[in-house]
This record gives sequence, C-alpha cells and structure tokens, in this order.
Amino acid sequence: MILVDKNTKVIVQGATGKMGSAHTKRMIEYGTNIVGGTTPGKGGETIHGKPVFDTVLEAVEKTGATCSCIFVPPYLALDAGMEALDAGIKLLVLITEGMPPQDTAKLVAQVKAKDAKLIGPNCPGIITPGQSLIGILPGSIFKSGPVGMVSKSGTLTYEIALALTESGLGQSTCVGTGGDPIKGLDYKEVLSMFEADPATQVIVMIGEIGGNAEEDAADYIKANIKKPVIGFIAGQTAPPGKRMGHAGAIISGGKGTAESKLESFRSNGVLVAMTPKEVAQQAAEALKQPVKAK
Amino acid sequence: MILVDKNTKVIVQGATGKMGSAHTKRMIEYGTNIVGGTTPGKGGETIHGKPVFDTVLEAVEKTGATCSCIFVPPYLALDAGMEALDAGIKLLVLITEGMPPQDTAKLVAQVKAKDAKLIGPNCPGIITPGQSLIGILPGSIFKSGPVGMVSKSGTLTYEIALALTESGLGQSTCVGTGGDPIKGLDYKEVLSMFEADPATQVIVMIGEIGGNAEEDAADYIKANIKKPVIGFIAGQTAPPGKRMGHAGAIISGGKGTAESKLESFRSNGVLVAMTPKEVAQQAAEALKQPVKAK
Amino acid sequence: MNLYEYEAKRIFAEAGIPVPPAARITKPEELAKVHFGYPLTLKCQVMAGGRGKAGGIKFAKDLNEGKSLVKDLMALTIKGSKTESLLVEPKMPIARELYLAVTLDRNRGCAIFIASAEGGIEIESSDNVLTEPIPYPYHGFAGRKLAQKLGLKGAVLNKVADIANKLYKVFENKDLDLAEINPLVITTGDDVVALDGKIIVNDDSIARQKSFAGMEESHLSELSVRERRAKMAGLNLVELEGNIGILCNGAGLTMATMDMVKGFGGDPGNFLDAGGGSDQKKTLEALELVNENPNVDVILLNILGGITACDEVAGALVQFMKRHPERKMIVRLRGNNQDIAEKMLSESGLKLYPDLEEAVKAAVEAAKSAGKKPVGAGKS
Amino acid sequence: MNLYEYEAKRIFAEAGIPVPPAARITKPEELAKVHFGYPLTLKCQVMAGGRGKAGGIKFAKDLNEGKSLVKDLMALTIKGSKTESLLVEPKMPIARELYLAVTLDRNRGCAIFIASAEGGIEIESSDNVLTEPIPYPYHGFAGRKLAQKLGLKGAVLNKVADIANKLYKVFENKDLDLAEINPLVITTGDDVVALDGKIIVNDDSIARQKSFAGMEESHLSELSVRERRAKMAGLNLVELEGNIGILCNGAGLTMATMDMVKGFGGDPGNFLDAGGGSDQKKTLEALELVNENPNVDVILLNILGGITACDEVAGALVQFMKRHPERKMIVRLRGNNQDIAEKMLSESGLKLYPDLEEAVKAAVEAAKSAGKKPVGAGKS
Repeated sequence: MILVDKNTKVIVQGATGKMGSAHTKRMIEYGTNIVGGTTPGKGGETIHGKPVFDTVLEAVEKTGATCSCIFVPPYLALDAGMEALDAGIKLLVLITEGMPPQDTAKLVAQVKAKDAKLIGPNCPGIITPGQSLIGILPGSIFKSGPVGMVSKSGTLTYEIALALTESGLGQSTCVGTGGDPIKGLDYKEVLSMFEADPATQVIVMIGEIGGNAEEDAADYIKANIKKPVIGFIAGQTAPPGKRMGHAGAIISGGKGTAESKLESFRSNGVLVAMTPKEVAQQAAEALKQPVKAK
Repeated sequence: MILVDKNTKVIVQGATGKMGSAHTKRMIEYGTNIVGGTTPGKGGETIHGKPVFDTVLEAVEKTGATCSCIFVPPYLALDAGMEALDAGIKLLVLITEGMPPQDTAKLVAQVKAKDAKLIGPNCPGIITPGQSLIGILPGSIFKSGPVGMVSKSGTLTYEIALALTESGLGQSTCVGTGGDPIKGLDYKEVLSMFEADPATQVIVMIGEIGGNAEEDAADYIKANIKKPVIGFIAGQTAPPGKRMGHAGAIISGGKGTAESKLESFRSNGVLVAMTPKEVAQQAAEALKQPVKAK
Repeated sequence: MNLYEYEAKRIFAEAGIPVPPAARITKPEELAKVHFGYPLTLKCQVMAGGRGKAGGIKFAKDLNEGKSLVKDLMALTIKGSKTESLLVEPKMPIARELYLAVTLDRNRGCAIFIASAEGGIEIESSDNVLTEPIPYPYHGFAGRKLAQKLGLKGAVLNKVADIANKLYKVFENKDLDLAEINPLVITTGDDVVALDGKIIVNDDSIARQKSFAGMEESHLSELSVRERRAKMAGLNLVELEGNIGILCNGAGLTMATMDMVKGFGGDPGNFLDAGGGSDQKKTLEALELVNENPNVDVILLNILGGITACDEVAGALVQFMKRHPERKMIVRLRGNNQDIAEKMLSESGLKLYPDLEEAVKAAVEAAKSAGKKPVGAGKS
Repeated sequence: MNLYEYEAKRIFAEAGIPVPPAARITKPEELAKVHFGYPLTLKCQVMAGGRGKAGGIKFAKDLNEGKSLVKDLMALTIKGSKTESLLVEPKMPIARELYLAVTLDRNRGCAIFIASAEGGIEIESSDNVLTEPIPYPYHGFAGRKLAQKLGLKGAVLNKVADIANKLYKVFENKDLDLAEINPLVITTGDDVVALDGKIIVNDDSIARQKSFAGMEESHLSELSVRERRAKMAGLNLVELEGNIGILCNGAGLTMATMDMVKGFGGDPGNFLDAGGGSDQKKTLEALELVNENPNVDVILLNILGGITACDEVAGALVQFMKRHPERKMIVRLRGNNQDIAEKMLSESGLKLYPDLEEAVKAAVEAAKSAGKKPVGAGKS
C-alpha cells in the first residue's frame, strides 16, 4: 500500500457540514483512523463520537493527525489547505469540487514548499482497502489485493475497481488524483510510489482527455517503472473544444486527445484496455507474467 | 575580510540615475569590481565605461555578477530586490532610504528563502578597504587593517573609521547594516562572520537607541564571540518617543534606551567606548591583549 | 465564460492597458457618429475564433463604404456564432505585432506568460513562442524579464513590461483562465496598443467576481438551448449526433460509457454528467434534458452510486417513466442504496442491468432496432 | 503619522470591522442631534495617549449633563495636545475586553499580531500578551489561530478571527506601522466591537497611500512649529532644552555629537540631522531652524561628508554668517570636497576644527560663556 494505512491519523476539515459529516461517518464505519474534525466555532463539540476542534493546529497538537480530508466550500478551500500545511499536516486529501484553479496553484506551490502531498482537489480521495478510506469512495466496492490504481476520475475508478474486485483482483491502494487541470499529486509521483511498494504487483492508470499528463506519465513509465501498467483513457468519443464535466477534460487546439494518449501508452509499453472488464482481464494476465527487467 | 573582496563582481541597479551614476563612478574609482549596471529600457548603453542591461538576469548571465548595489526610489526597492534574488544575486546592498517597512519585510522573507544576504536598506553599504567599496561610503577615510566594524549608522561609522585610521588602525571590513527597524543582516550574523575571519582581530560594534538588537547581540557575543568587541551607542541624550532621524531610532514604551544597551554591553563583556576616539583607543588596547579563551 | 472583444478591451482599459479608441455599433446609421477619421476598422463581435479568415474584419475608407460594411458584417454568422455587434476603431499604423497572454499551466501548476515576437498568430501552431512561469507573489520585474526575452529594447521594452504586469494583474484579480492580447501592436510611433483582446473567465470563480455577475447567461452563445439549460441546472451536457442518450454520474464514467457505446457499435447522442450526489429532482431534470433531444431513441442510464444515492435516482426514474412510458430505457444502477432502489423499481417492469457491458450492449441493440433513423437527422 | 480615534474607526468600519455608532461634535448644541439614547460616552479626540486617566473620557446620563461635559472636554489639553473634537457613542454593554493589534516586529522581520485576553491595558506593561507572526501571503486561518490561542470559543471566536483578518488587511493595504484595537469589546450579547482604535501610518509610505493625501500637515500636532517646518523641508529636527544647537549629517553622527556635547558638560538644544547629500539651500534652511530656537546660544555644525559635499555646506555657511554675523559658530567640516570648502571659508575668519572632540569642547566652552542663560528659559 502507499500513502495511507490503518495507522494514518486523519482529521476532517469541515467535519460538521452536511457532506463532511456524512462522509466522516462513512470513513469511521469503514475503519479509517479518524481522530477528529475541525469547524471554526464548534470546538469542544463532537461529531460521530470524535472531537471537533476550532483550528487544525489545535487538532494536530491534541491528536497527532498527519492527514486531513478537506470538505469545505470551494472558495474556502485555499485557506483550509493553507491552514493544514501551517499546522504541519503532510497529506491533504481535498475533495472539494469547483475550487478556483488560481487558488489551487497557490496551494500547490505551498504544498511543495512544505514538502507535503496534496491529493485533489475535485477528487474522490484515496483508499487502501481494508485499512483506510479517506474521501468519498464507496468502500464496499474495493478489496485488498495486488493492483495499484491511479485515476483522474471518481465513478470511473469505482467502475474499474468493481470489475477488478468481481474478477477476484483486490487493490493495494487506489488514488483518485482529481479532474481539475491544476492539482496536487500527478501520475508520475503515484507511479513511483507504486513501483516502490511491495504490495503492488500491477498498476492500473486511468486517464481521460485533456492536457498531456498521460503522455508524460507514459514516458516516465518507460524509463522508470518495471511493474506492468494497464492504461485506460476515457473520452475517445468526446468532441473537441467541449469541457466534458471535469474542468480539465477538454481537447483544445488539437491537444489532449484520447488518440494521442493511447498512442503514447502503446509506444511506451503501457498495456491498453478499452473497457473496465478488459482492465481486469489485462491485470489478471499481467499478474501471471514475471516482472519486466529494464 | 568578510562578504566582499576585490574579486566580488558587482552590478549597480539604477546605475543611470543621478545617485546611482555618481556612486558607480566613485566605486569604480575606488577599485570595486563593477561589472555593469541595470536600468530598464537603457540596455545597450554604457555608464562610466560599464555595460548597462535591461534586467538583472541579463546582467548576471553576461557578467557573472553575484552582488548588486541597489539605488532605486523607495517604492521600487522591493521589486528591484526581488528581481536581484530571482536572477540569482547572493548579496544585495540596498542603499535606498525611505523604503516602506512592510516592503522590506517581504524582501527579507524572500532573501531568507533564497539563502541570500541583504545589507540595508537605508544603509551606507560595505567596504573591505583597498579591495571593494559597495555603497556610498567615503573610501578615503578607510584603510586596510585588523578592525572589523558593524554599524547601524552611516556618518557615525565614517567618524569612527576616521578615528581608527588616524590612530593607525585599519579595518578588515566595515558593514553598515542600516537605520531601519526592518532590515537584512543584523549584528549577530556579521559578528559571527568576523569571528570566523582571520583578518579581523578586534570588532567594533556601533549601535543606537531603538529596538533591542544591541542587547541581543551582547548576549550572542558572550556566548559565541572570542575576539574583543568594542561597543558604542549613539543617542544617550535622545528624549523618549521621538524618532531620531533613522526610522528605527526611537525609544518607545521605555524600551530601546541607550542605558539598557550599554548595561547589556557591560554585563556581557563588551568593552564600552563613549566617543569615537575612545573607540580607537580601546581597539588599540584590545589588539595588544591575547585572544580571550571561552 | 468567454467575453467578447469589446468587453475584454474594456477590462484592459480599466487596468491601464492601452487600447485603441473604439465605438460599438449595430446599425449603419450609427457610423456617422464615430469621429475617429477614416480608414476605420470594423470588427464582428463574435465568440468564435478565426474571425479574420471568416471575413469578420473589414476596413472602410469612407462613411459610404463603412455603412455598407456594417450591414454586411452584422448579418455574418461565424462558425455558428452570430455577430452580436461591431467594434469600430481607427486603423492603427502598425510597425510590429507581438503576442502576449497569461494562463495557467497544467504541467507546472502555476500561471505563465505566453509570448511571441510574432503577433496575430495561431499561438498553438507557432514555433516562436516563449513560456515564462510567473512568480507568486507577483513582482513587476517579471514583466521586464519577459519583455527583455522578447528581444525588445528602450521605451518599447518598458511599455510592454508594464502591459505584461497589468495583464497579469487582470488575470489574477478577475480569476481568468486566459487573458490574451493578440496582436499587441507596436505602432510606427513606438506606442504599444492591445489591438485585439480575449478573456476567458474561469467558470468556477464567476460567483466571487462581482463584475461578472449576471453575465453568464448571455455569454453561453455556443451552447444549444438544452446545454444552456443544463448548465444553469448544474448539469454537464454536451450534445452529439447519435441516437443513444447517455446519463451517468461522474465525468470519467460518462465518457467511458460513451466510448463503450461507440465500441459496441452504437452512437452516443450526448454526454450528460449529473455530477456527484444528484438528488431526485436534479436527476429528473437530467432525464428530461436527454429525452428532449430529438435525435435520441434510447436512454442509457448508468449510475454507480458513491455519493449519489441509487434510491434518489430510482425516484426520478419512476416519475420520468410515468411521464414518458413510451421511452425506451436501459438502466444500470449500482452502489449506495442499490437495494432500496431495486425495490422501488421492482413494480415498474424495468429490467435492471447489474453489468455495465451488458447494459451498453442492450442499449446499442435497442437503438439499432428503434426506427433505423439516420444518424444526425432531426437535430434541433 | 498618528490618526485620531475617529479617523481610525472610520477606516476600520470601511474594512468591515464593527465599531459603535458614533457622532463627532465640537459644540454643546450639536449634542441634541445625536440620537443614540443615553447614557452616552464622550471622548476627547487627542493625539496623546493616556486619555482616560487624564479625564478625557466621560459618560453623560442625559442631554443637560452631556452639554456641560462637551464644554469642559473641548477645553481640555492632554499632555500638550489640544482636544480636536469629541466622539460621541452610546455606552456599550461590555461583557469582556480584549486587546488586538498588528504591527511589524523588528526582531522577526515580519508582521505580527499582538493580542491579549485582557483589554483596555497598557500593552507594554502587561504580562498576558500573545505575539503571533503573520504568514505572508496572508490567509484567513491566521485570524482563527489567533482567536483560538486567545481562548475564545463559538461565535465569538469566529467574530474575533474575522476582525483580526480585517485588521491585518487594513494594516497591509494602508501601509500602517500600527493598527490597534484597545479595547476590543465583547458585549453582553456576544457582539464584538472595536471600542477604541489607534492607527499609526508609516511615514515613508504616505506618498503611495492616496487616502492619506494632504493629511500629514494637520496631523503633526505634537511637533513644535519649527519641527513641523523641518519635517516639511525633509529635515529631522527634535528640539531639546539646552543652548547648543547641533546640526550634523546622518542620524547616528548627530546623536553621537549630542552625546559628546553632554559628555563634555554642555547641553544640546536640538537634534538636527540634515540627512545625506543635503545641498546649500537645504543646509541653509537647517541652519536657520537651529538659529531660530531662542534657547540656542551656540551652533555646532559637524559635517563628515560622504554623500554630502562640504562645499555645498560651506556655501550655506557663508550666506548664513552674512545674515547672522553675531551668531557664535563652531564648525567642523570634513570629507568630500573639504579642500574647496576650506578655500570658500578662508576669508570668513571662521575657525575650522578638523577634530570632532576639539569642536565639541569649543562649543561647550562657548556656550558656557554665552550669557549664562539658565537652561530651559525662553523656549517658545
């Protein structure tokens, strides 16, 4: 597994809001080590049996949390992220959708300066099945196993996880990096972690149209990743110039097409799957092969 | 000597302005290794035989400068300093008086982030006699020798340097750190450099009312400096609550008095002189003594 | 949100970026009131790009020619985008053209200048392009550095540096995705002027930008009526040519479902991502939007409930099927509260597909047998 | 530049910081127009601190008492500072008082919050003070963190956090040396209100702060007429009680010269730092300012020319001595262009002292022999 395990101490920023509260409950039920929440002005209350603090600093001092799952409105997300970093949080899981990208850019710069990690924004979060679920993923779909997943998408990740799980393949960790053009962790960083993770034997990388992160990742895989990687790209039928739901999912100026990404996968040794079931089939196949020597 | 010597490559930001031009000429005449100047829009011209560039980056790329002497109007000083840091300059000598202190605070933060050094603002600059004069000090007053000087003041530094020189004592390096409350290098940093500098045998520290940097430095000296230090404080007759010329020279709320500073000198083993001539006498005396063991 | 040229230039002018004197007109007779002296430039105000090549920019040597051009240009539609008005400006004595823009760079994760010593170009296809990361917090040296790298000198260097700094400030203060000046013109008198301007406002930031309040609805002109309605309802709809209407939750899953439809021989009629956590009301509105597309013969609903509760979706389905019992529906519904949803739908006779591939195949089959209507026909 | 309480609170209100409703009056009859309901608070608007202890704050239970208090308070002078007007506010139902300020910290080199859970205090002499470095760029969590460290809870925590954030923004946007709320009041209804406000504008930044344009001259009320004139001329003058007028270039040298005068038994009549690079005209103005102080018997001019050119000073001296041939002058002039200066002054008969100590001793001697006027007498 990477990034999170059953010992990861997690606080929830915005824990008493509607969404924050609902998912705090789910995370606790899943078994995530939720140690508290924050909502300014609600310090001293409890939420689903966990203490609520006024500030992240106070929460960190009193609980030893190292990870924060952030559910705050989009225009407050920058401040929430900055507060987490200031308080020493090292892993930020930022669920919020609709964060202004210039705010994200400012947060990303500070994340780098503080040597922390950011997942998101506009992401489903991260799960190490059976140990820790941080975010909004439906835990019941996942099970523990050898497949590491990294994806820009939420529900598509669930779909593919479901296909894997139903075909008997569990997951080491699944990371949803988010659908925004500006974001924290990208493919390459997650891939390198999976490469180093003994529990991960095969990697599934789920991309979509827009930008060139998949192409970049494919180059990186060829040079650095020995474990088999199965690639999937959504949006092969998307028309150019249209934003397909995710802020980042747009083909513009002829760039960011599915063809370009698939071609780059193929030419860099990434196995290509065209449906969620095919992902599971390829993963099963790859698990039977010996590890590539590079 | 510390910080600068005859090899230090210096550019002058604002080299074609009235003050910049006059002092560029003087510095060149003194023998300072001035390699060029900058004035946006005047790139390609020359000033006193040195090339003028549009940007610091260009100047650094073409001359290898590592130090910049900044003569720009107060409200442009922050931008000029940021430009120098961005271009890789490691020593900024910021002569400008009247820089808004909040601007200085922003510059100081970036200086730290870039691991650079800032002398000033509102300072006379730095001189390693016979090698390099960066700033507006009158070179003829100084001569090379064993006394390291650090001072908040300009003309008072000259007065004391004159007293030293006239009594036959030259200087290793003299640093005028500037009269503003927020500034770059402070006593402690300069003292530690003098301590490590083989050419410096005795240190003269010139302070004035306002703040508690002298008290801090005295504590630091007791703990860290083995070379003899002679302290001088200006403003023993200054009334409280009045700003005495320098933005930082003010006794407020009963703090920053000359008495407090002198007392702190005396109780931490700093020799106290009451006139410039006494500084020279004490320095001469100290040079005869063996180095303290601590 | 894309702004018209005249709006972008108004914002530039407020920020102190020099723009030509200009008048905005819609009728030939208004031209008489324009006092810049001829020749004049007349420019169609349209959202679409490639305006110059499409004949949307003309020069008038006198009032008579001008009036006739106003009439012609106002009638012009460029790439489906109607001319909203004309911007009239004096013709500039151009010595040189540059390109200057600020945008966010996905890979670097920060704002960048994009600049070129060649202006009036298609920046995507130019080789002579400079990209410069912009430091945050911003300082004015960034503009000078850019101007110097563009090879500029003297007064022009300082003017371009100043414009670059102001353009960045506009970009930051107004939460833009793009602030572009193309071309940025150096006149024969060494003035530097923004001759054309393009601004894209970041959609997620409009709500905190008071100066754009209320503009959004009038600036969605490239969207179909239904796409616009979807946007106002917080749904992501993109209409296509096929006859299988697609409704999913989540952008990636919606795209993947479209791709599978195509892969199994069908033709997607739309992309509709209902987003995460949509309730009954929103889902119903989404179903209606898909249903109203006259191309659509079959609706494929694919929900994998994470945040979205399947029972909310089922509630919408029950209502929708009451309203439109004739509509062919293929439904796959899994995840959160799936059991409740199944119970709710058990009386409707609707077959639920647990497997996505099976559902897609069924939708493609159903679409093929549905009237064999030719693809693309009947689009409103 | 210090602002009056009413000016500080106007700035706070513009920034969204809650302040009490208030009226500013100068005459008893204006009180009838104030409609807050009694009891009212009447506060002298003076620059000096310690206003409360000096009787500058009174409470009126009705209009009659109020009118008589207005008359009394308007006549009040506190530490030499005349009452400029009165600020009238309803008396607040105070549950608790806090202290909150933003200033620059010399040692840390950054902005800090200074706060205390006790308000209405002399912050310098309080033990219960929190200082918190402020991150740059600023984010709103800083205010929350501060409020939490103050031990606040619930709605009050959020209100104080919001006020702290706004106070910082005022501090930054207006280039202040100090933005202080003392006390910041929590009312019995859990409202949080800035009951008193103090703003010190940074003198070096006023020229770029348009909202303070033209205010400087009317806000130097603690200065003497000559100190004010010096400030307007770009000179630093502080008048003292002694009879030796001192004029130097550079703050440190001026202070050191004063100290030496005192050390050798004399009494400095002023601090006058002519700054670096003063020309003939500015130096002459400086000499005149020192000369006009009726305490002064002897003028000690000490110039060590670095930027300052000695010949410019000599030119001023020649003119000054023509105007005031009776004035006893002790002059020490060294450095840049010293030779030219000496030539210019050679015909005047003025003795030049190359050595500072000799010059100081001579000035002290001359002052002692000059009429033996008692120290402090005749000060205007």
